[in-house]
Amino acid sequence: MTTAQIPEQAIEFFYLIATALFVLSLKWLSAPATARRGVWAGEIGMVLAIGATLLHRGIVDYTWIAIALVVGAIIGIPLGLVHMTAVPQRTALSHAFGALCVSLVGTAEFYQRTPHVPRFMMAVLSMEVILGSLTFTGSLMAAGKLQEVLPQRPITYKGQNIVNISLLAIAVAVAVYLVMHPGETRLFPLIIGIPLVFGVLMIVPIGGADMPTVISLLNSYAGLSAAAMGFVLDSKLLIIAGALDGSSGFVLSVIMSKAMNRSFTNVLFGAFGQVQPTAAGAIEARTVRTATAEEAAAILGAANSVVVVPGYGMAVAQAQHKVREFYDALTKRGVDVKFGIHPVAGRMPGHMNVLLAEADIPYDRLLDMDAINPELPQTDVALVIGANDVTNPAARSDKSSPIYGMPILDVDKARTVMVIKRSMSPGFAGIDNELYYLDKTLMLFGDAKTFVGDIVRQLAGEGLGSVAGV
Amino acid sequence: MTTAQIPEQAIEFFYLIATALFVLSLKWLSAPATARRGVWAGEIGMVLAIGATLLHRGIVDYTWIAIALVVGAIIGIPLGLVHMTAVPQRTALSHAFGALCVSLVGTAEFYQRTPHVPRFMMAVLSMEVILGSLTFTGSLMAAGKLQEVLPQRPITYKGQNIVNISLLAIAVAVAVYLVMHPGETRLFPLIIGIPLVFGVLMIVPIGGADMPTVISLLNSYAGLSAAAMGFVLDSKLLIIAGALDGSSGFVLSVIMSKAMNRSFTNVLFGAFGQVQPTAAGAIEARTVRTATAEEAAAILGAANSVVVVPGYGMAVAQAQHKVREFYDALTKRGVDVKFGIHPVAGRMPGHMNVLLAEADIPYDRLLDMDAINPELPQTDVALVIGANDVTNPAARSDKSSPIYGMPILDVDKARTVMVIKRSMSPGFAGIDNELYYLDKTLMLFGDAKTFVGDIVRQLAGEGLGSVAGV
Amino acid sequence: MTSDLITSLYVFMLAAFVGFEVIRRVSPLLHTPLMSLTNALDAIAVVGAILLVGEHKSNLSTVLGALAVAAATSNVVGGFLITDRMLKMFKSSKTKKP
Amino acid sequence: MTSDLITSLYVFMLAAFVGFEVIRRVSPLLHTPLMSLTNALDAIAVVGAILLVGEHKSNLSTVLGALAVAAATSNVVGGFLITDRMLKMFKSSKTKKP
Ligand SMILES: NC(=O)c1ccc[n+]([C@@H]2O[C@H](COP(=O)([O-])OP(=O)(O)OC[C@H]3O[C@@H](n4cnc5c(N)ncnc54)[C@H](OP(=O)(O)O)[C@@H]3O)[C@@H](O)[C@H]2O)c1
Ligand SMILES: NC(=O)c1ccc[n+]([C@@H]2O[C@H](COP(=O)([O-])OP(=O)(O)OC[C@H]3O[C@@H](n4cnc5c(N)ncnc54)[C@H](OP(=O)(O)O)[C@@H]3O)[C@@H](O)[C@H]2O)c1
Repeated sequence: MTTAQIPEQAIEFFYLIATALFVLSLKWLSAPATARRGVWAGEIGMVLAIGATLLHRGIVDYTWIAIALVVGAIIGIPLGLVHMTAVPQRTALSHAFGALCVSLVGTAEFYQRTPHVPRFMMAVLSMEVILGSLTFTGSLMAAGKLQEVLPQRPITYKGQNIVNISLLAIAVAVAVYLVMHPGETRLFPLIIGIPLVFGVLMIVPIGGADMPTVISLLNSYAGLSAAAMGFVLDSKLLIIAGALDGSSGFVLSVIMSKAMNRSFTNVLFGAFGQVQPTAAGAIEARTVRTATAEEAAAILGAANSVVVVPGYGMAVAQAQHKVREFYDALTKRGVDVKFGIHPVAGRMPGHMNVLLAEADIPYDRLLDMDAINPELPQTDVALVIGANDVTNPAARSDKSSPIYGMPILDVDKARTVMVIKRSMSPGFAGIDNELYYLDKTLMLFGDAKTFVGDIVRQLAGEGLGSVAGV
Repeated sequence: MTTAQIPEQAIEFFYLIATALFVLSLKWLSAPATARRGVWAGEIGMVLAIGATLLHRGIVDYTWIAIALVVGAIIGIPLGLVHMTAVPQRTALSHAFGALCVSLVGTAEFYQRTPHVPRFMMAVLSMEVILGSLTFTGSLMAAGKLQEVLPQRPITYKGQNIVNISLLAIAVAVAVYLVMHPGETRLFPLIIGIPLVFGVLMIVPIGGADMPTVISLLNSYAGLSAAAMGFVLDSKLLIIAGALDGSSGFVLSVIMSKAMNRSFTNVLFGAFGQVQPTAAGAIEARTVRTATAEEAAAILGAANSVVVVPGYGMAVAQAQHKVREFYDALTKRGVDVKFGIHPVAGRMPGHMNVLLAEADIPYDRLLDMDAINPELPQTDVALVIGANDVTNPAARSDKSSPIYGMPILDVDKARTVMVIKRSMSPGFAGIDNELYYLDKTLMLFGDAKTFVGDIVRQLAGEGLGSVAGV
Repeated sequence: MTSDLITSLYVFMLAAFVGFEVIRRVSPLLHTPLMSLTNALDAIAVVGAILLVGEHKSNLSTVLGALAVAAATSNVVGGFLITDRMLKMFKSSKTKKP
Repeated sequence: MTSDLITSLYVFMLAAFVGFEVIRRVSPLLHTPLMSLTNALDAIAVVGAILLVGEHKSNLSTVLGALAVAAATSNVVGGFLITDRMLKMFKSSKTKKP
């Protein structure tokens, strides 16, 4: 019953079970039907692992552990209860915390072991601390930009990449030196400090719209640093959890960069968000057809099928609850409403789905790009809400366009296209959108939340008349 | 350059690379486009692993190694060059060889280490030897039945299962005793001998048509015994290869048993092939429509779409090359010919695909059950060649049927059905097939190879006239 | 040590492969919950931090460890909490009463 | 030994999981080549047998080992050979000249 009776093997065995549960957890998360079971498996695994650790016979004092656990829980609970719109910054913040933990442990391990640190161990330890530190500040910056306490605009200057890469190179050089001479304790702060600075500088030139990729990448770094910590502590559990997290972040960044048609090296070296907005003014003389909420509501109410394409603008305007009312109003009239979700829509991977799910829209109405594109040619109305680049036909046809080759939602194939945005100003890629000048396109100028609200009111108002008309 | 210079770590490192290649090998095998790359990865991994092993500094004499390698290669080459129809028995034979290797190594290890064998080690070693031995004789029996040097009929007697299970239980009991007293060398032969006998008895009651499941299961056992050997030798490479093989065999047996709607326990305990053929004589008075090769050829030549459903009978009759001529003749006339392959068709998992691929039929014409079933209602002619149970509509509708619930190919939904078989006698499940009595069904009585040949000749003969008619 | 290292590499390689295979197949619908979940699982680093605090080998290690425990714990608690909240929101139109 | 064992269990668990995930997705078209390939890979047991013969610790172990090497080698050679032969047969109607 007492701590001393628990043999080392039993603890190891609990860790093994926890690992199995973690793997199952991810596997179950892959489909909505089993996803919650996945969370439970993860929770049980976590409790087992922490419980087993607390039984470890090396532990001489529980006071500080208890205090730290309680403080952590007190911080964690509000972080688990944020609004869905705040999930991106919350995720960035949790990357920062994870990386902080890894860096701190790595630092403590170094000072405990120096000067007798075998080479490989020192190499892994340096990697742990470097990755952990840069992920810490990088994630804080990302969270700041997403929360809009920091400017969202990319801040660039000449030679920026050279400065950044040099900084990282210095940190790596110091690490190599430490591997050779692990007794040089006074150098160790450098492989914490430099990466901390690098983390900040890395995010400075990246615009707000690029944060989803950055978050995925930081996720991957956080995982790798945890895996490195696992190598240092010889903990298989930690290696596996870190590898799972690392590959998860990596896969997500690859998916994101494919969906934006950016090369993956471009993403890896943080050199993005550099696209210069071209002056679109010259073309603005061309005419577009516009419509009021009333006109739009009339067309939508008479349609058989409507595909809604939400984008970054819908998320910014927090229009998801109005969109839900819109969905209800049309569904009640017998209109078939579906949502076409582009992989990079929103402020983090999959964010648009979470926002719409929060607004109680059933997930089987949320179709990804590959599923919705074949349906668009048979669709009466495609309603674009605050999306721009991901609907730009130039990506398919115009080889000179910066977004050429990026997979898009083929809304231009629908019978009628409606676009809700505030102005003719371009989207993230800074280029004009041919879609807006098509004969079949109606521009609905206004804030996403307000305009959708107006349409809903119109649909409710003329509801009786129209039903009689059907 | 000399052996002594190669450090232990380098060898371990080669093993690590070999393991990675093995994993990639399986991954690449999963799609036809990358499958050959998978084989190459496996080959490179194998060469690396064997090469690294030969550099091991513990090796004092290479003579016997060289002789054994050469002998093995001499046996292996003809086994790699057998006809496609002989692949099932070749596979069974190679399971036997794999298991033999594992048992022999396990035996040698035991006699080297006794009496100082830690408990866990002894447990794993016993498992290795027991599984290896029973897989050895079991696989030889399976190969014999498939090669038809042994009777294909199940041989059953009362209490058979009890005898078999008791035998296995005795072997396990001896193993448990050995775990407690690893010095009792005179008991060791028992955990070789009893499983050898058990392997034979396990296969005796199983009919020829059930061999695919048995092969998959033996595959799984062979993999598990190799993994156990990996535990004994503390070789991660072997543990991983064994685990991959073990899970592969397991997955295949699950797929097979699902496709036959057998419970997996039924398969696991070897209690199958017990279905009593019911006397189908009473119903035989019902009339069926029959047709000659000439009549069949006329209908087939005039069809737009034909789905061929090959079964066990086509494999037995070795009709695949005739079927290929048939495919060519119809394709030349502009008929769309596809093949609907049931998962349990043939003599081992996937065997039908290999046979048809050997006959040069493009693999994109070979559709599995889920892909072909939605097409069958729009198909002009479904031509069943030597298949029976897998087309029996009773599986869908008749709750009292022993095959109720087994997923089938819905050939009865095609406009016309033709069935090539030699008689009205039932298939493996021993039950009558309602399909044969439908108005749209034509029975083509004869050997598969001969009858398909006749149809091809008819198609060639009347070819000119018909083309003119089109 | 070296054999430990090689074994750790085996484990890392297999786990990374599992990660790739599993994550590649996660429906895009669930990318956001996926990220919060892997985040929570990653916070298993708390285990290392707990030992650091508990073994109390130096004041530095105890202080750093305690901070690390608090940081990781907040991820564990917050991560599971929000993942579960998000997943609760995903309703299919079949299961949902209108 | 015990820590070895636990590590081995980690490796086995992960590898079995990889096996399940990968094999479940192999096209039924390729089930037969799959079985010959896993068979060939499984013959990596030859590595253990080679050491047994080469270390020559007793006559028994050398004889048993040599038999084991021969048996496994035949699987390696035969298994890769037939898998490759089978896969060569699989032609798509696009790549094939009629
Ligand atoms: N999300 C990601 O994962 C990610 C990551 C990196 C890069 N990107 C890039 O971001 C772009 C995403 O495409 P997207 O089509 O979703 O967005 P977008 O091209 O950036 O367009 C968003 C549009 O929303 C409109 N908008 C902004 N606030 C609005 C409001 N309150 N009400 C109504 N409309 C509003 C803007 O037009 P007005 O100003 O006229 O209103 C803008 O044209 C792509 O170029 C992609 O490569 C995305
Ligand atoms: N393959 C597997 O993986 C596997 C494993 C275990 C069990 N099974 C069982 O085996 C059955 C497989 O179904 P199946 O439809 O492929 O086969 P089946 O139901 O056994 O029928 C085969 C048919 O082929 C005919 N046939 C035999 N030799 C022939 C020849 N030379 N020429 C023409 N026809 C010939 C037989 O009829 P005649 O005698 O009238 O010619 C027989 O009805 C299922 O019940 C399944 O559960 C299969």
